[in-house]
Amino acid sequence: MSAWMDPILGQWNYYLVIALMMIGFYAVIARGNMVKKIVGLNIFQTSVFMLYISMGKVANGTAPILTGEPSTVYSNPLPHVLILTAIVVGVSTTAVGYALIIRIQESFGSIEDDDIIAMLDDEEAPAS
Amino acid sequence: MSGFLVNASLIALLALIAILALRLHRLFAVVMLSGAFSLVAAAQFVVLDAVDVAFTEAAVGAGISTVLALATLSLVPAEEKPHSISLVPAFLATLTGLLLAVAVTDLPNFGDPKAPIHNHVAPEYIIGSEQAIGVPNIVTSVLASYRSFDTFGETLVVFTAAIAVLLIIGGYTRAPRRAKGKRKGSQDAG
Amino acid sequence: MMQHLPILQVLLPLLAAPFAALLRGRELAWGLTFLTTGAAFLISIALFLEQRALGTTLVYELGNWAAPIGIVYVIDAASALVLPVISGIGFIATLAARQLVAAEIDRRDHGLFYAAWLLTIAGMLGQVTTGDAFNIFVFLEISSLSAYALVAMGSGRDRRALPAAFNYLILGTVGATFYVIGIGLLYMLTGTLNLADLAERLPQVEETRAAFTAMAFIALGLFLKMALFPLHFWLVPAYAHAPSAVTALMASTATKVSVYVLIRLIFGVFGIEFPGLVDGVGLLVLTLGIAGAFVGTLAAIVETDLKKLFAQSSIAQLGYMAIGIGAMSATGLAAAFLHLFNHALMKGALFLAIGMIAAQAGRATMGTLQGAGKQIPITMTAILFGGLALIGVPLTAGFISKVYLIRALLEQDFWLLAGLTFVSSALALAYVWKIIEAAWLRPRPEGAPELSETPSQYMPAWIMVIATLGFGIYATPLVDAAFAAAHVFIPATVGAP
Amino acid sequence: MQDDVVIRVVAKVMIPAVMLFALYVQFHGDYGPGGGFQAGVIFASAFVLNAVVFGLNKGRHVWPAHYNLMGICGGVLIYGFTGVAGMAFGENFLSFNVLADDPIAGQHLGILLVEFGVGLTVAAVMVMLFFTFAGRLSHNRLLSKSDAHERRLAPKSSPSKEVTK
Repeated sequence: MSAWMDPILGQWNYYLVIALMMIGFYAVIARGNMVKKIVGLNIFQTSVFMLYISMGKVANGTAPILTGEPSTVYSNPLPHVLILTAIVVGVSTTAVGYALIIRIQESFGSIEDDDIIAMLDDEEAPAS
Repeated sequence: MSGFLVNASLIALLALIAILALRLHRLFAVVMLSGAFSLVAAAQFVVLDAVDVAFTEAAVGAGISTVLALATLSLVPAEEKPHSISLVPAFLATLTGLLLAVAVTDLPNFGDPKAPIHNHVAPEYIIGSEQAIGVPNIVTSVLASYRSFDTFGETLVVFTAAIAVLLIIGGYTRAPRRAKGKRKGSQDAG
Repeated sequence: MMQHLPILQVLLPLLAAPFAALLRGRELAWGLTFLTTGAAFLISIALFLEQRALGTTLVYELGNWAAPIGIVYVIDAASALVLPVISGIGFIATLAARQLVAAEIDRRDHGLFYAAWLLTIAGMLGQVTTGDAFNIFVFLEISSLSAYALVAMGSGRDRRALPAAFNYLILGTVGATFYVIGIGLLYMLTGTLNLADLAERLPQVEETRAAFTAMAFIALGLFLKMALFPLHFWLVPAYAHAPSAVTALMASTATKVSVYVLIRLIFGVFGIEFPGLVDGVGLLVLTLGIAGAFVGTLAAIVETDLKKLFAQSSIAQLGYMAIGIGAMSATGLAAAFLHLFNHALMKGALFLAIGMIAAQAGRATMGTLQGAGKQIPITMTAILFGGLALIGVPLTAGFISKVYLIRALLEQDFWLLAGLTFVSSALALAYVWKIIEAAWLRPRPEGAPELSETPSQYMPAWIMVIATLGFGIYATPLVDAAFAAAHVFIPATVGAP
Repeated sequence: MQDDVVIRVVAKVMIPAVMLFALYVQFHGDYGPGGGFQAGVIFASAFVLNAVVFGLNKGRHVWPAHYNLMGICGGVLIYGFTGVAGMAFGENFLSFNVLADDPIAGQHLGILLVEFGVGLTVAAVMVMLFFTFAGRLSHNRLLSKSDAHERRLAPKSSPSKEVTK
């Protein structure tokens, strides 16, 4: 790998991850279907995980499991630990999100933002 | 070089999956693509030496999340209403991405062994894992000993999610089952 | 035992939660919650007194691993001031919850409900105490996930609680993810997650765009979590449709914790010297704060549902805290801490009193209140005092925080902002007057539900009212503590009181 | 699905193998990739597979719901009280060095215990999530007779139908 390519190659990894993040983030904040929002959240969060894991990589390194060889270069274990925690947090949020979607479908008969906002507006109107 | 090619093609595949998931209206396909996204992400994590993370991502993202999503899908409409691209969210997402892209130029290069994160705290974990903990898997020793409190928090997050799901879909507090008179009654009792 | 106090106040509610979940009977689950939150409150007061007496920072190393390697708990003047607010409100809200929860939640769910209740309180206490940036995220998620479930429990009377909880979940998670991105960038630049260590190593890289972006992401994520205008839209439905006890707990604590975390990261990690902080973020936060104060107050004036009215007023009050932060001075920060403390008390009092009305009448609107001044005079007087404190009438705690807020603005010659702060506070009189008019000047309409009050119903609200009045009349110790907290982040030489 | 002999036989062979693998992942986490969380998920997947192949009610029979809540709470408490044990020996919360005579042995014991706590909670939570979500399914379709899982696919024709199978 030639020296002048290093920065471009290295940074490309991050740029691609950022592009993924944008796709996921758009899916979350665009008004639409609730299941899709949760999927968007999943994509958004997984790309953030990728950002963390990318930063932990050391060139020519190996997985952080001690080999006994003193010369071994290990990748950084700390981002891995953080992301393990974050993945668990992510799936917990997903589970709660789906549970809420099921209840919303049962009570409103729809999981589209637009429909529900329209129904809520109707409910608010006579009250005030 | 080959590492870069593998990496870049995996991320390109991920981008393709993500865009497809965004574009399709059949929720079943969207959920399946989401599972595929996690699976490819897990492959990428292996390339980046994060074997523990890859293991978890595959089990959770492609496994549990997909199972829960499928259970949900059988209760909700199968198709989403078509939406045109909403401009404000697209603008916000682009802005966020640009902000990050600007930041990235200042960051240490990918894989650079001289980066601060590889030289400040992490070396102590690598040494300590052998000498103070005696566990070959450094991730395990950081996870369960050095940052054990984070993992305690993680367990509690899972516990919280369980409580939350039990309350939301396994609970008894429902509007239709409660008559108005009954509510009054329980008030008097309390 | 004393040295374990920092962890015990978080650990007790955390370990009580599984027991509460296993307890099906409501009296037992409530009793356990009551004892645990009470113990946490006592511990946090002990920590506050100990910290004030010693004047130093108490550090508790979890797992006996020292700072940058392990996770530490840190009790300094700032966290020592915020902890009793959260655990105290948690305790008094638990006291009130006995009746409110019995009225609104099915009895079979009480064990799980109180487990979630304990987790949300413990999560908030953990965020305040921890000295580790990533640990904040973990505890943020514990308190948020349980809060989503607690809000959704409002669906027992009002299905609108469900979409409110869902939107809260989506935006809360986006906020948390932004925070994680920001922390990731910081970690990449410095190689550490410990807040004190970060503050030490950040000056070497503070000129980089990455450091500024990290601050932007952390601030954005926390703006979303603290419901700063214009990222406040999730708050009103979530508070309005949640069960009354949950509204009382969250309105006085949840957003405050995010305000505290914002202060801790912006001032404690980046520091007042950080390039672009005073001119960029400071002005932005000031503008958003004053805009939020007006938007919230005006929206509250036209609102008729009482929970929504006071949720809108929370937006305005968070705006005042943001103004205190945006002033970027020790006095401003002290004002933010004072307002954080006082607003928790007054909103707690208001939502507990309103909750008692809502539990009886099904909902609390201006219509429900008509003529209520004669039927439930003691509860209504609590609401009246809470409202007066929101305006900032002298002899209430609200007055003290407004005085210091305006003083902070005048110190920096922000005359226009000081004037606007005064005007928006005075505008709050409009909605408080609407309540007075409905409750005391209108006759009770025919056929309106009978309202009653017993000491056990109005006592929790009155405890907070008395605290509001007490801190309004004798404010010196609180003001001293607030300045001590502010000086943790901005040294005393910059704008002493 | 329980009519399909191939699936039933394969499942019968797979389930113990999956459980064994979960135990391997749980206790081999010190040496290779894996640990409590991953093991918990894998262990739970064995129960999920059992419920999917042999029906929800039989699945419930294998692991009753009240065990679940005990498992969920028990894991958290094991983790918490392992930490408290450190306090009892005069050190800070989650300090494992003092759990045995030798600090390294103490660390090993502590890691083993907390990983077990994580694994227990995660396995119980995952099983609970599956049963709660799937239970909602049968509840909603008002199917209370023999096999909820098989019949839940019948009433409404939707694209998701093929796959849940």
